[in-house]
Amino acid sequence: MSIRATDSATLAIQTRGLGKRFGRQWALAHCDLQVRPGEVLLLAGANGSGKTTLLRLIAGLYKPTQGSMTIYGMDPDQEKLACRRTLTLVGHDNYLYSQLTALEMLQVWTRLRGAELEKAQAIELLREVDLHDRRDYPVGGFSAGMRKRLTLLRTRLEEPRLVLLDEPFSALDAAGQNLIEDWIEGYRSAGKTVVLASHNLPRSSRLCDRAFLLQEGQILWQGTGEAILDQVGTTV
Amino acid sequence: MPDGVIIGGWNYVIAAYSITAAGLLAYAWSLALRRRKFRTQEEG
Amino acid sequence: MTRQFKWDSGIGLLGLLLLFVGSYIGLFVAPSERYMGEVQRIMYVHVPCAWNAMLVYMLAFIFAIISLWTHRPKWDAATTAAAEVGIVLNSLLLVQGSIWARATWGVWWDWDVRLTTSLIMLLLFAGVLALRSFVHDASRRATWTAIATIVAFVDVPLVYFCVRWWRSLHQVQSTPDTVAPMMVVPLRINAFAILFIAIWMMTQRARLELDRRRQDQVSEPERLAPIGGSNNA
Amino acid sequence: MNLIGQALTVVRKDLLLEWRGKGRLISVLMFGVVTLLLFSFAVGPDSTLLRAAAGGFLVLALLLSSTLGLSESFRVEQEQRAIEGLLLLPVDPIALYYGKTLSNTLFLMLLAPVLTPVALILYSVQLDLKGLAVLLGLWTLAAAGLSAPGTLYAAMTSRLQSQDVLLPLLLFPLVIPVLMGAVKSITLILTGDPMSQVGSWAALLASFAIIYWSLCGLLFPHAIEEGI
Repeated sequence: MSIRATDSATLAIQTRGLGKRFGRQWALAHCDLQVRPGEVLLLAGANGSGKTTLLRLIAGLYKPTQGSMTIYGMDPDQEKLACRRTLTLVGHDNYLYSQLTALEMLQVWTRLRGAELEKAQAIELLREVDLHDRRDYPVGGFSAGMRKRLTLLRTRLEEPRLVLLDEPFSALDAAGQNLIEDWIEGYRSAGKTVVLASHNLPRSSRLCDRAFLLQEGQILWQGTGEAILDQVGTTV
Repeated sequence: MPDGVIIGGWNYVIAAYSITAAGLLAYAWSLALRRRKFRTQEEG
Repeated sequence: MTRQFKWDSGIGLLGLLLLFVGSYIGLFVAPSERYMGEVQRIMYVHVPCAWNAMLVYMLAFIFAIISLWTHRPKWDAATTAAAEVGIVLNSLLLVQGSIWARATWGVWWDWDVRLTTSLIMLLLFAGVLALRSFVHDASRRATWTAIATIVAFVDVPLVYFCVRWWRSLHQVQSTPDTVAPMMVVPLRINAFAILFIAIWMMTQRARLELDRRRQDQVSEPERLAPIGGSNNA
Repeated sequence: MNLIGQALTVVRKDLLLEWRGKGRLISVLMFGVVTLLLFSFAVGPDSTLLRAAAGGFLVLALLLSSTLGLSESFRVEQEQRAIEGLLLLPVDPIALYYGKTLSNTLFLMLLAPVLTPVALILYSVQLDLKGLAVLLGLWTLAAAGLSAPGTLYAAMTSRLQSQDVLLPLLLFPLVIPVLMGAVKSITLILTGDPMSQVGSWAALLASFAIIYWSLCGLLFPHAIEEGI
């Protein structure tokens, strides 16, 4: 599984010595990551091991303390908006306005991406996550799982090439988790890159092409999805 | 003697000068204290 | 480090010396003013404080722009130092102004253009430092301090003209009509004295800020040894 | 063009939120009315004094309500971190700033149709239609001037523990030119303007608004560089 291509333009993500310090604490250090387009990558590790920090750095929500990176050959510092157009992140938060309806949320997000969402398209999307009956209800009344499903639809709007998912399976029921799994499979076959951080190893390990184990902000181990189950069984 | 001339007023002058001196000294003192406190913190 | 320490304490001491000389001339050598009498001697500290407060605020503004541009910790330290020293001089200015008002107009406060503007200026920059104290992340603190400093400084001329219009029916600025040379000398000496003292204070304050910042700069941890064998890429 | 489109989307979203959460708007309006009432108690039932101070009280009511409206407009954004959801999209931060500032300006303008009649009645001031139109124009300039730095500072303080204290502390000294300009000009409208000075005060309000709309638009992208 080793990567020999070091030409950053051919890589979806390349980080060189990436590090992030908060106050006196290094949340991430010495992170060298090379992700090819079309790969599904799993970040595993205990709480506070740096998974979320890494995802937020890639998404451009944090500025690195050390090191550099490229996203599809672009420098996020120089081409911020182009990077944002390329990627999408669904983190722990739901990014919702309680008083808007599900339909309106989708429309706001699409418009800000510079596109227009037909009502029929929006209903089709909402049907995927089983929210089409609720499209005209304010999201403030939604359960945690419903909110999560609505927010995960952000990955399907305008279809970015790089999908970053932080704990996508949390708060979802089995059906919801299966759905996200199907989506990720779909992304892989469409040639998109997916990086997910998850504690749900049985589910995510069978999805991913490669897995990384983080500890104290550093990548300690990398290997295949099957291998990480054995690895985690022996070390964590 | 013309109209509206202020006679005396040395007490105001003294007050103004001493408050200025006290203010500058107090700030200089606080700077020295803060730097010293920081140094002992760093060693400890 | 020790050499640096020498130059700024040198400037500080020079400032102190000049302040003694200037104040001595102002208090005992210069003649008393025809209308203001002895009270006019307050001017020899008041006016230098005013000039230097404005100068130091302007430095804060310039440092803030550089800090926003470069994101270097030293410029953030300089901005903070200048804003804080500006506040000190500004407070002194207000107290002296209040005493002046009491001595000449019989009230502790007068809605005079300069006095009012300097009060508003003090509140503006105190707000900047208040905001700063609430932000924990160092780089965000630097950015936000710079932004607030720029926003505050741009307001100063607006406030000045506004207060002037607001007080449109108000006495002409009283300028002493007989300016003896012995009045100009202490004014100039003290202006430089306060300037040197302000520079000393700013360097001390900036050093403190840099020390604090350095304390946070923990170096990156050692690279941990990878685990596992054959699967490692 | 894209910039304007994005800004208008933000405005549309904010107005929709404001409309859905009418309770918020009504609370801020009530707050303004209550302050107007309280001011009259501070002066006493002397109608000449009240009439002279009417303009000042009206503008103070606007100023005091404005901090409530401004912090509210970012509380909505922070509740479920919706603002981060916007920052993750390819949205120019400048569009975001002008969208928020415009919607805050509109929000403050909405206070005028309620607060002005209340002030006119409580302080027994007469005003003809032309005067009313000029007053609304001045109110708009004041609202624009308040919103520009107000939106910047509301965004910056929106995740700090003591926003309620910090926002007025930063904003009130800063907007003193707006306060003075609006008080003077509106008082002239209410009590007569023999020397036609309203124009120059309006010019002052307009220049404050222009300066801070441009300056804060330049600074806002730096402020949110690492999120808010």
